[in-house]
Amino acid sequence: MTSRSHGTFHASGRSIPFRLLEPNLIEIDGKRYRFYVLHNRNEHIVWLNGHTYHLPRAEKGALSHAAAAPASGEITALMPGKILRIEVNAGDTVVEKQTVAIMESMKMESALHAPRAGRVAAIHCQQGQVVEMGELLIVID
Amino acid sequence: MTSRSHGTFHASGRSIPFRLLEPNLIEIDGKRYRFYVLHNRNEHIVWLNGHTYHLPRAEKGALSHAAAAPASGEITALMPGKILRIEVNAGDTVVEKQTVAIMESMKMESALHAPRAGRVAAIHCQQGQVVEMGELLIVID
Amino acid sequence: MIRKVLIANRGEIAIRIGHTLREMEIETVAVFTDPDEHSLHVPAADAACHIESYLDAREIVRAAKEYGADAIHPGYGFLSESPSLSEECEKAGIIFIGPRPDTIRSMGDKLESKRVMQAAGVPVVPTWDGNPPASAYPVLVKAVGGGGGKGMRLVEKAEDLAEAMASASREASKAFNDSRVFVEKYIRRPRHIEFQILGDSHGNHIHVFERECSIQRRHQKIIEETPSTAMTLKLREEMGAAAVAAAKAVDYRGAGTVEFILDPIGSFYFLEMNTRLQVEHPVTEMTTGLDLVREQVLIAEGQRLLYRQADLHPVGHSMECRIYAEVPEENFRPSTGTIEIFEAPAGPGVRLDSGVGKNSVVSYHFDPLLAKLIVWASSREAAIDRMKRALADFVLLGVRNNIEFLHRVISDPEFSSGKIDTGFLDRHPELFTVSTDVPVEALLVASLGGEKTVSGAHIPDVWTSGFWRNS
Amino acid sequence: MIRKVLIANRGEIAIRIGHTLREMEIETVAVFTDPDEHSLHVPAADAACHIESYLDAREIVRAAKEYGADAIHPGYGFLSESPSLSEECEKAGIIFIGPRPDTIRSMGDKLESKRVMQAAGVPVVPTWDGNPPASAYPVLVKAVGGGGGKGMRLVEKAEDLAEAMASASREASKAFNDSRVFVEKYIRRPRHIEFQILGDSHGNHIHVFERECSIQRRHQKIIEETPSTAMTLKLREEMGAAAVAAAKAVDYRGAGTVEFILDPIGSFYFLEMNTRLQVEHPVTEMTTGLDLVREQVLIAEGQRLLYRQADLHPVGHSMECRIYAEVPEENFRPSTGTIEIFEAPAGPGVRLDSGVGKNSVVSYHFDPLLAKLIVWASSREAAIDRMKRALADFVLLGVRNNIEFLHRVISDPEFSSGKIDTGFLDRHPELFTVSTDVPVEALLVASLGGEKTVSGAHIPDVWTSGFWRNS
Repeated sequence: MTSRSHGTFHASGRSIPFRLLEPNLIEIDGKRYRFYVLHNRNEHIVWLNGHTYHLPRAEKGALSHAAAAPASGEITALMPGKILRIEVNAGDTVVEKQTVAIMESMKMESALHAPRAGRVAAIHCQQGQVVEMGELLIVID
Repeated sequence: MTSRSHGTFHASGRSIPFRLLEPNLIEIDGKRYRFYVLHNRNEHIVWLNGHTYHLPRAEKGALSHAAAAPASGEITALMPGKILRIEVNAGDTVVEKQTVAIMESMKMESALHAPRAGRVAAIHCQQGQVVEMGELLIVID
Repeated sequence: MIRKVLIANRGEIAIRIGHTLREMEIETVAVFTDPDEHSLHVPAADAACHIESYLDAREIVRAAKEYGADAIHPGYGFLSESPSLSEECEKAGIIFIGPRPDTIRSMGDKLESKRVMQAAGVPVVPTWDGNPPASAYPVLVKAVGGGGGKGMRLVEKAEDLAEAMASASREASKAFNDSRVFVEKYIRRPRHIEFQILGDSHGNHIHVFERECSIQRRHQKIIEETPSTAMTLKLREEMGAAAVAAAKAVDYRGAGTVEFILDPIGSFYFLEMNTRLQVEHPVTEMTTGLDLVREQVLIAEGQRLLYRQADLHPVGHSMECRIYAEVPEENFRPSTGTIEIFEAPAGPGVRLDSGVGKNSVVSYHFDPLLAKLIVWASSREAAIDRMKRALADFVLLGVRNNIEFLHRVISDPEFSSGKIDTGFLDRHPELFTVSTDVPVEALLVASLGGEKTVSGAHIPDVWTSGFWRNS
Repeated sequence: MIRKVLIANRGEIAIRIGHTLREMEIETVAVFTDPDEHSLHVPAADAACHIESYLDAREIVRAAKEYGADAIHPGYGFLSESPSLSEECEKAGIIFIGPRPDTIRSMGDKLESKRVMQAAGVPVVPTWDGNPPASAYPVLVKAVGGGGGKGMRLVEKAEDLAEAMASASREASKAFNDSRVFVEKYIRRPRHIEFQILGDSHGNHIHVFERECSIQRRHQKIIEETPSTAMTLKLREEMGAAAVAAAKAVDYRGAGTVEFILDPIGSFYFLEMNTRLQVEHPVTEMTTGLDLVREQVLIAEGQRLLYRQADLHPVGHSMECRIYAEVPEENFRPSTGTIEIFEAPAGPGVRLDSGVGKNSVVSYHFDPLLAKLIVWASSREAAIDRMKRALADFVLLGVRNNIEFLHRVISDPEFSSGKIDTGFLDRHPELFTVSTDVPVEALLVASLGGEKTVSGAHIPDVWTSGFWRNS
């Protein structure tokens, strides 16, 4: 048993002893957890006893920002997919909630709405284009 | 489809075209096979559409030799396990099929017999010892 | 006798169909488009043919001819409910494992199908071509050409009808190659109950009991079970008789499903007939012991059903959870990526029909259904316990998914009580809210950095700063 | 109510017991010895305790105390049939999930158990302490202290008896800590048929139908199924009644098994009673829907059986293949090593109870049972088809095993016909002979060298020399 790795974790003033029992089994403060970890570009993904936690890396997290502040006038792709149709042109005036584009992802259509009234300042995508989640598509001034 | 790897295999005067479709899927002469390969020290192990083939490497294969020619006077371990008891001493005379030692493996006892009559020339193991398959245990002159 | 079958589908259902065909010693031919080149249904078959589209009936029949297949199994979705594949098969002398083209055509037209059922004495939901009376609201806009939540919109007010119909029409056109939509009375707090039916080509029709499919998101089922907690012996007899009457009305051949709406006072209405294998067919298999794909093949070979209604006795309780690549907490947005960790649950009474595994790439091209987790147990309570355990054991990382959400749903006391209807999820917004607190144990584990050997000294400073406590 | 259970076992059975306990929301504690430090049953539990030996009842009860377990499940093998664990549990105030110590003791003594059964009117096999009359040969030497083929020898001639008894005695001593052996009449072409029984602590006893276990190697079962092809309704009623009489004779509490020998003319004899969960219990679970581990726990909690004999109706056919780390073609020699490739079969009606996975180390310390592959289907024929498919899908490389051998056995026409008895394998030496021809496709695949990109030029000369064709 002595061959197993162990250490102490320091966070928020607490010191928590742990032992790594197996590559996917850890004992923390006397309790055992099955765990898996993925380290992606934007986040650490931790699976721990049936729960998954997404821990954004450092300060970037532009995506969560975009999702959290849709009223900013920037319309971003809420999912990866294809731009089916753009329903506005640069310079158009739009009202709040007006449909500005239609996206398709995994065989489901969804409409993108203007987060607020304003003028279409820029269109960063075109019909038929495949976009990633969080990609900036249209800006409303 | 063009990205898939392909080649020609030459054996016994035949030239056989093949395409590697996936890491574990191959098309040989127009027919598809699911396959897995292990390259061990002594042999290549090939699993092909539900059948496993053991291909000994080069000329060594001491193990298969030992198994194939038990009448040679060399008694080797037919399985990995523990020597429970040695029932002869060096210099003893033994008759054919006489029990010379008892081994245990996976909770099953099995007796090792003299392959032929003769004199115990050497004992290469001792009681309680854990032995590997094919290990030379006792030699009958 | 059928000797070789082309499976005109992908994902979990293509693999599941292959399991049965191989057990029947029938050879299988897979088809795949470019994005599916490395998908698991391809190596699972004895042969595979690259195609341009899963929706081109002629191309698929050509592939069947080329590979010497004597039959085609359409699976669900794609061409399964298009009469074109059935027709092209007839022309080419290939057996279509499904109903005759005219059955598919009349049942695929959701308006025509209701006329047929009404004539056969099966109760149907009030329906309009486009302009329901004001008193009829709320109404549902639905696609004439298909189901599965595609091309469907709930409309509360008359002024929203036009946009809903236009949007549904576009979606329907894409999904079913048929842009027609219609309007149907929306029944409040309905249950969605369907009956599995089987018919052979000798005029025998039976039902194989009900499936409760009320737990839906965006009009798409996510949890199905049998038996339904709404069912009494009398109601099952009445609805079963209606399902068989529906099957007889079109002299149904093959495996199909009659969908009903059941309202809170026990009235039921024919909704539509699905002329194919259903996604949720496994729960019926688990409780009746029938292998529905085997039944489909035997019927397609012209064999008679080997049992009568009275011979079928369902046993125990079965439940299915659909594992989707989607984020329920973010309005069910689809998710894509590569599955980097895939640890499947196992054990007694657990069945996983999966289309993916470790290293599978989930792209935006297809439906987000990754796998179906099905359990069987002697009672509903035990089935829920088993499903909870299996979901908790299921690790799927690399693509966001609904596993934890499903666990929360089946752990809900109202769900356990069995008092469910299609509005269940809307009534439980708390199921969509997850605490953003990250426990210190998760931070610790993240800090291990995937190294097998760690010590306190290896932990970077950031992990001691408490930074993550604020995220 | 039981809240935390220590599972005093390892491998597939420890994991399988854990599945049910977790579904019952009961915490689990694993135990492990040094060679099992990295075995899969350890991380599968909520907690784990290192022990010196699986055979030390006191140490195991101490571990249960230390970890706050209120019950111990013994699994099969190890201490499951030793009265010591049951006794130590009683002393320590811990619930033993199994029968009372006196039941274990009297049934564990194979001579005493026959006396008890004879007194209860159950037919038994003729038995001697050591010196059977010459006319009785052939005879079987068996261990008083246990079963499973350990300490068992077939003796054809009187002069071989002494050595056989000595060797059996040594093996028995090691396996059961009891060196006593006895001699029993050997019945020619017998079937081995056993009945699952359940008894609660309120005097209720039922049987849960038969299991056919005639396919054996070295007196150890390798394929089990239910129902038995030997069974008629009348015979099932008679043998079932005898099994229940056996259970009542000892007021049996828990899940147990009454083993019978059935001779070719339909006479049956009590052989022994196994006072524990049986390796092959899953086939009973698959056809009756009972979870036998759950039943064990409920009975141990003092609950009454929730059903009567007449409530149980088995459905369909179930078959189990034991996956052993052994080489059937080389006299079943055990094999060890590291499992480098492990691809489990899946699909409808397939259950895999496994104690190993990728990277598991199989050492010589333990029984060579790696996993159990269980299938269910509506008929025996369909179950065999399904098992063939599942075995063909099962890839386990790195440790030699019997998967292909099992496939050959169930593909044998005599096996399919159901005319089996315990001499089946001895009558079919051809099942042990494999062609040494290596097909050119295997040579080709071996030459790929694990590289993902290959071309003709990469193949070393040896592969073109035809060398391997001679091997």
